[in-house]
Amino acid sequence: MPRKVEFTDTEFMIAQGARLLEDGKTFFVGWGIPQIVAILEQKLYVPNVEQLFECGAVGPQSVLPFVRGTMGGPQNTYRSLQWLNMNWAFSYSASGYMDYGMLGALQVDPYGNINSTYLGGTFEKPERRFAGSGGGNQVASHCWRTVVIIKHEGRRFVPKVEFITSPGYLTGPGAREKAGLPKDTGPYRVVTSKALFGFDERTKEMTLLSVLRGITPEEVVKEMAFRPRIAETVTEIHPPTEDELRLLREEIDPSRIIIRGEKMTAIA
Amino acid sequence: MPRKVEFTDTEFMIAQGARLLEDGKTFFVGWGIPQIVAILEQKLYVPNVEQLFECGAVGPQSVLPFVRGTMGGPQNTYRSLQWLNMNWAFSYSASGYMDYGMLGALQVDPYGNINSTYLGGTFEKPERRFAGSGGGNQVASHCWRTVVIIKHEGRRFVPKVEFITSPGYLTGPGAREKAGLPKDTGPYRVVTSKALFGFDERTKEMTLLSVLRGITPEEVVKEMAFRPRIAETVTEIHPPTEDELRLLREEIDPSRIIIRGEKMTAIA
Amino acid sequence: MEYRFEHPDEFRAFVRDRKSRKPFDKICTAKEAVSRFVADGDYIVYDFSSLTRGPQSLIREVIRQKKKDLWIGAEFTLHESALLTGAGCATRIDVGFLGYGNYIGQAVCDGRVKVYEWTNGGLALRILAGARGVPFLPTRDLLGSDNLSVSAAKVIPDPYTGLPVCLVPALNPDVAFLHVHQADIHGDARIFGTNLFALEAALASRRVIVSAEEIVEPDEFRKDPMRTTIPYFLVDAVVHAPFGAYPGAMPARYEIDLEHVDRLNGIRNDDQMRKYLDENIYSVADHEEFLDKRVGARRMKELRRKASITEGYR
Amino acid sequence: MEYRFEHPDEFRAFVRDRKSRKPFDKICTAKEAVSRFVADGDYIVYDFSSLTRGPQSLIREVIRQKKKDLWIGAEFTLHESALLTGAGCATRIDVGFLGYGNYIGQAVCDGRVKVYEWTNGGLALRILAGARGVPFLPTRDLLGSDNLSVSAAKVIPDPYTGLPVCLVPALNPDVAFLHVHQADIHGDARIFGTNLFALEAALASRRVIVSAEEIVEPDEFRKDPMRTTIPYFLVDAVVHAPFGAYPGAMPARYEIDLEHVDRLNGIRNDDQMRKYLDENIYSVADHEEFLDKRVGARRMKELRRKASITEGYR
Repeated sequence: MPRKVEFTDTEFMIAQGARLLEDGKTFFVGWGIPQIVAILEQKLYVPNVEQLFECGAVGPQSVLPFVRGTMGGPQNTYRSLQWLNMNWAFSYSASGYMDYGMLGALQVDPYGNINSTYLGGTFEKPERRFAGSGGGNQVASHCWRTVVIIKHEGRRFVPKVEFITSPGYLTGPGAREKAGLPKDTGPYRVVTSKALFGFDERTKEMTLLSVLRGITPEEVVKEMAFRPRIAETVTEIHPPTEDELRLLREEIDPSRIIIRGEKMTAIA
Repeated sequence: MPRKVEFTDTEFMIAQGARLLEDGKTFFVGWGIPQIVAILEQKLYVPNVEQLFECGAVGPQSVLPFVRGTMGGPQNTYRSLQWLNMNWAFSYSASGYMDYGMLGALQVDPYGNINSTYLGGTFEKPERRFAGSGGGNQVASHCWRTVVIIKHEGRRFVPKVEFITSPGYLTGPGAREKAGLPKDTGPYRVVTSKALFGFDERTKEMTLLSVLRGITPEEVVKEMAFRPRIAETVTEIHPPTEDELRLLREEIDPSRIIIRGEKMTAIA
Repeated sequence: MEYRFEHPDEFRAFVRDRKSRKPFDKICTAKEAVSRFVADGDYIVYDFSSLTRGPQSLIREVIRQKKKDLWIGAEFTLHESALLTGAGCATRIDVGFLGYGNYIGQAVCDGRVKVYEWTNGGLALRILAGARGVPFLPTRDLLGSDNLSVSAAKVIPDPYTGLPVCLVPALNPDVAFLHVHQADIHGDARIFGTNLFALEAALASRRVIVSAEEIVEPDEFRKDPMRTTIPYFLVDAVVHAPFGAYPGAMPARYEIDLEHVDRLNGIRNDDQMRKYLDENIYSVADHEEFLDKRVGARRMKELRRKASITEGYR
Repeated sequence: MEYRFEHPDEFRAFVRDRKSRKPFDKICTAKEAVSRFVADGDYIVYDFSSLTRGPQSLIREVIRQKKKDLWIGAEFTLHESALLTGAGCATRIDVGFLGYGNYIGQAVCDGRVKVYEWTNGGLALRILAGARGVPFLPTRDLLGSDNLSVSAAKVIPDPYTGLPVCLVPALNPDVAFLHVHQADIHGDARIFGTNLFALEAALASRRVIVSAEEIVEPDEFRKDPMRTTIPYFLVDAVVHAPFGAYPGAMPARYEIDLEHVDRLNGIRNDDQMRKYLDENIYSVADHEEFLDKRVGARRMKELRRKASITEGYR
């Protein structure tokens, strides 16, 4: 019998992210939501994943409940394999040891370029200013596969980002290599609160792969300011599972400071 | 009443070296004899000198008796302020923190260029091959004042070294800077088993400053394959003091493996 | 694009002439350290973030002394960029991560403070270059991004492969602030846990002010050289500053004061900023008075108790 | 001038495809490790010297297996360059410090082995470049010297100051040998005391063989992350090798066997070399048999006892 699940858009993005990674891989974890994704995936799906934080924590295994804000603190860098510093952390990624990277974004464009610096106006005189790269630029440059997590809002999917904070495929096929970025790297998936995108192997354009159960591809696409490519077969993403939600709500973020968000429902 | 002292040429070089340095300075110590110089000077003259070893020991205070051969071992890196690695050691010197450096040499020329790589033939096909730079090139490039310790033998003082392993003033005034080496660095003194040389401030040529008591400047110069400049007043160097010899023979190198050498005498 | 740069030979000459290699007693108050070693117009760099081992008591002292026209290099600047800007001290910021709160974002939009983008990796690499005495270091990031075009980073073809490689210029700050777990009176210092670029910043900066939770005997350092983060001869002043990272956390010593941090996050306009500065900085003479009158022993005890994870921090 | 170089993208592809990130049991014998991970023609790098924490048991195994045409990168190579050359294994050496004994000097003069000069600083920097994934790193030494003219280092004008700056190409060896104090079965490793470029070499090399005095529980590493020198996922094989640095010293564990070292120093011709190799390497099946038959428990006990300084080594 079909059962309706209730969850937040954030919970859905986290659950999707956690299902993406392979076991036995390394994961360069950005600040905030990617940290929660890493914890959930490791608890539930891929125990043998080593995380890396840009502050120099290699292989951290955060304590639960998750403590927000302080990526460099004892809770989040708990039981690391190694504590180093930032220049070493980026040596791990630059030399090819980081398989996946995960980043949030303000804006993303069809080539997976990320803006997290400003919106409106110019760089010198922006209308709204945000945190900027942090280590995002390095993560998106060095990791073999970068995953972007972004809320599914129209204004976030633009034909061209106002500022490339972290590089996607830039202007298309070959552009990363031409710019000097490491070969065969680039955006791998874009996880949104409604759908999952990949990138076309040939054209490097963002491609709709899957949508949340109960949503149509058209609904997903009409909210975007550019029209993505659409996979021949768009698959269905099941909503957060009971295990995912229980872990998130009971063990990882019981105060719901991070997993709160817009309410959504779907059929389990 | 004058008293005759007996000592070896090595003891004399070590004693001279130990009298050169100022208190409250840093000292990048090369392998072998410079280590003994550093120990003697610190015990006797300049307690507040911090040594640096290229293997990453910052501020080591060697145990006595001195243990030959293993600069990186627990005896020689004892009671360091900090244990790091080689790239960090050379960061200390490159950023300007090392006042003195001290190196041995096979050959030296009028501009204080050091050869410790080969003698005779060509680089590809040498007649005799030696250890080469080790970290000597970095020491001579980075330290503010480099001191060369070399036995006073004619074949060692040549008009032009066969191979510049560690840079002196190269071809003369301005040549170091033109090559890109840090400004205001270069050879400071050449300590030999008979004399002490400096470098002319204007021409950068090696200049005889002092000779061992009982030896004349002419005797010193006639053994060299080039004619050094001679200071207006050549001063006298007193032979090793009782304290110097006692420390060397009783505390630092009682088995006399390092301080052995050619016998010399002088009036104390 | 404007960037801070010093010829490596000038920096070296400063190190030769102005940095003492002698181990003498460098203990002083934050007031003395900041008035002696921080000048208007200086470039300041500091290790870690507002929430983790940041030199918050030194930052507050800079504000108290009303330093002007500062340029700060900050990897994770959450609150100090806002406070320093709101107090009229900082006019330029190299980032990093310009986190959060509306105040600093609005100040950038209003043109009250200029922000230069180097990214965390780029800034850490610039400081490493400064520490290694080279004018630049190469990297294979920044490339293709707009951070490159709004910075003074340059692209050259690598002479070995022909690949375009990005070069970032060395950064040699005027002053580095480092808040540490332990220091001795000479300046030897230990940090436990990760750091961003503590040794790099100490080597690269003209002046280094260490503030320490605890003062230990100099001999401790020579007994355990693998644990020394900074040797004394890089350091100019040592300030004994228990709770110096407050309201942030000092790993394994005390936790974040979330309530105080929320107050900081809530600052949205100049009125609120002025009120915060008055209450927490201008109206108290120093860090000790701040702790007594604005934090209190009960709160400190509670934050100490919360720091229950100590494994590995030694 | 001939030099070892690999395009950073090729090295990265190797790391992606051929280095496992999984923590599995990598314990094996030296014989297995060397036969599996060292091929004829390989470039080998190792940490520290013949007299201090050198991977001597692995070097002997390479000789025992008669590997050919090796190129070694060695900072302080005192004996292994002579042994590897004398045994016909090494044909090229990047130095470093080509110390001592007449044998290796004569072999260079005879053209039996080619030596390339990079200096200690240059070689360490090349390995750092390899570890950082950049094709080169800049330095302000080598300049003006003949080491520059006989190496593949290049001089470019620094784009920020116009200063001539020396660039050294990245070095990504085929294999790194690291002899450590403690390792676990996965490859996590700890070195106590200074090191030359242990983590750099582990990151920069395609294959990493760790030999360890002691095997400890994996959990030990996560309890004390500041002490980890190498994390497991850089490592391909772990060999348990007590007295692996013999006849050199293992800091705080055992001292140098000066008598054996003097025998090595005394090798002046091929007859003496052959005799040494036969007696100490070819005629024994492995490191354990070497220890039993050529060193002996009494000698080992004595060398252990001499290692009286342990302060700081933990």
